[in-house]
Amino acid sequence: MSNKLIIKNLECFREERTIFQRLSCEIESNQTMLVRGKNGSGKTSFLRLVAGYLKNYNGKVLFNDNDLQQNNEPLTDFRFIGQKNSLKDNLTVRKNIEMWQLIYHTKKDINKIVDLLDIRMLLNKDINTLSDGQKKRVSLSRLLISKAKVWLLDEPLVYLDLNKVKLLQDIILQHNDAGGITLYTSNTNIDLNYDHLINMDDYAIL
Amino acid sequence: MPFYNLIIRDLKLAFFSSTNFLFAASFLILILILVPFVFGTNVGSFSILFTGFIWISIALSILLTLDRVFNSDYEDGNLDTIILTQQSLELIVCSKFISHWIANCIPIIIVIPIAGLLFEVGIQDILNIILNVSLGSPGMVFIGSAISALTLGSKRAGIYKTIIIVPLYIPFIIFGSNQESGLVLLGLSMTAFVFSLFTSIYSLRLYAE
Amino acid sequence: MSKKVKKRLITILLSSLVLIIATLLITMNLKDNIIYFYSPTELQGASIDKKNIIRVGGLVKEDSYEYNDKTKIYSFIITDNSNDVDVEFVGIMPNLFAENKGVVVEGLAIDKKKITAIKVLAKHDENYMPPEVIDALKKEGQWQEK
Amino acid sequence: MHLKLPNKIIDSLRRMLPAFIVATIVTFTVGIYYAILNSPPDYLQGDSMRIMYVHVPAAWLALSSYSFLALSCIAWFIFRNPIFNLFAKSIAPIGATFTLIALVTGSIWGKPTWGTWWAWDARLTSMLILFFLYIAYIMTWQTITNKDLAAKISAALGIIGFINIPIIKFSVDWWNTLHQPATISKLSAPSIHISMLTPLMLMTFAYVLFLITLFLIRYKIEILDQKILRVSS
Repeated sequence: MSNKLIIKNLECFREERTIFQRLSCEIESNQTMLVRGKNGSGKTSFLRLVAGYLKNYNGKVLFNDNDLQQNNEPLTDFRFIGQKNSLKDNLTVRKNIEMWQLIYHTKKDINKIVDLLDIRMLLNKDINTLSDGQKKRVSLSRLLISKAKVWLLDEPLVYLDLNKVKLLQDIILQHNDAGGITLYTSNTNIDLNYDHLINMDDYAIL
Repeated sequence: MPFYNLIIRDLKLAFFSSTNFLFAASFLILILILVPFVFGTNVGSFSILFTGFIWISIALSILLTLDRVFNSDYEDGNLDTIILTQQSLELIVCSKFISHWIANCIPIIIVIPIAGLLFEVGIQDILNIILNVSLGSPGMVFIGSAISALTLGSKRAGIYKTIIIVPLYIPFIIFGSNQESGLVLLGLSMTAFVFSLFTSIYSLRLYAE
Repeated sequence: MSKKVKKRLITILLSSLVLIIATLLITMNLKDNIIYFYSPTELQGASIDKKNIIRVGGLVKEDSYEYNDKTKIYSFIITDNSNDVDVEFVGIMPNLFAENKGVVVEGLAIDKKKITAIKVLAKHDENYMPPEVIDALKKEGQWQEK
Repeated sequence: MHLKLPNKIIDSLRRMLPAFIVATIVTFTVGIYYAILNSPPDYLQGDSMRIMYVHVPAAWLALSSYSFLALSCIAWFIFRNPIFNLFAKSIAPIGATFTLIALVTGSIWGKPTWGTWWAWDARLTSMLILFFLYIAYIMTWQTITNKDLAAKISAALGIIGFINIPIIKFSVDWWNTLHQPATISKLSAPSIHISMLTPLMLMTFAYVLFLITLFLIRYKIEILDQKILRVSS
């Protein structure tokens, strides 16, 4: 299984303002792309555009030769993990994962996932008793609940300490080995391995 | 089917939350328990008031839990997740409508016959009220959900919602208290459905940006 | 592209169909809910629920206004010149209540010819005249009491 | 698309703002003198009918303001020029105030005349709805965070609410209402005497001047608001 994401001459608008322009890049199976940039340079906007949330843009986003603006079917194979953690505060971790299973329409066994992200002992705790780093890991478990081709991670490293970053690195490698593509934004000094680098400052209009 | 899964998810969330099914039903019961203390026990026209109280408790139970339809999912980011897994916003919006109606109106409809018998309302009248409520309350849910979709992310949405929604509920309540206007209520609900569907889809699309 | 257009077309057709059916349902079954009060003639044709409060409006018939000192009951007749309705009322009459003037009463119908009023409202007409002018008009015979 | 005409009119009007303020004060003084001191009482209602001099012009202008608001909204949908939104945004609070004046004075007049402060008849209810429409319009701009969505929703609201205007106007003719039919529109019958018509017309004139003055001030504020927004974003 091989996938290919091509981005051609992208120009993005929000509320009649241009965020960035002239952005082109290509990324294939088994590759990771790091999106760098200052605050407000449009990193998040770029990821959200690829995920299909932002529809107000010029240029093309092609996934396996499908124009995503014309045909949004392939988008169901995308996973977007934003900065909001998608957790219900009053529920336990286990219940939260069950809710996601309903959204993603799978009944996959969660035991493996829990071990991969090292959250087994948190399963029966309420979300509002967790630390930010723990919440982040629980939030990332959405990646493993169901299979996807493209992962779009917005600031996944925030709140994670070094050995947890390694966990995430392994998970991403596994995903890429299976033919997946990963795009992530980061503003920290620690980085995961990457094959492509985009610096949003080169395209942003401030 | 992903569509049913979304409904089940919303119902589970409703059940786990503090304002769950019991909340809606207890609302009506609470109002009805307080009535005799307010008006005295010798009021002969209880059956007239009864219909009114049911509509008021339906309106309140929908209004007070509106945040659960789109807002809470929008705030914590789940709305993004849901939008990406479903191809059409129509299905998402419809599933929200249905689950909110089940969570807030069905409990009241179930309580109506019991409460009605306690207040010595005739069985024919009770059946009429149930019919009217079943036809009218979906429309109220649609309108409430659509307006809350419009105001996603706004901190001042509370008063705005009430001031827009309550006038829109007036036709439902007027026709609801009239016993033979079930079909008018059905018509109102259908109109509300079309407009609410488009408003919700449009604003979800914009707020997803 | 054509797939999108097709989808849009179906949505528009379906929603207009639903709207048409809804409008039909509403207009066919709409009863007179917007009417604030019935005239005596309309009351004869209306179906009245004896438990529900209704309103009847018209002119106070000439020489029909009476007050019973013992029972403290006001009684008068509302007319629209073709049908009459008897009204009985206990309470405070509005200042502008007078024979040959408009009135709206709110109360329970005993039958289609008789109402026990809970509230009496004077209905004002659209004429504004200084008193002297009214006197002059009356002298000339141009002023017609309705 | 550049719309020169509305801009031109507004600009020349804005230069005349001080004149409008003076004219408003003068006409109001004369109008109130006639309304309170130099006009006869009604043969039936006595002095309470003087409330009409405040009530009727307020109600008229509440309706015309809304029509202006709705027309601006329609114009916005056609031309997509933000100036029409500024028009509508400027007139909305003024219209709401006039509606409130009409409702309150009507209520004060209703108590001695009808014997009740309020009745849910078609005229009064539709007027209350008008008030809510104004409030809803204002709040839409304040509440909806996405400005693009706010513009569309408020314009749609303004246009849909336009249906209410003929309903208010003709409610007294279409249905049985407690409120009396219009006094002025009937040209044939002697509905109002000339000695009462003069102060009414004076007051209406004063109200119109007042409306224009307020509108110009509000419009200025809206423009400044826009500039601040543009600078801060």
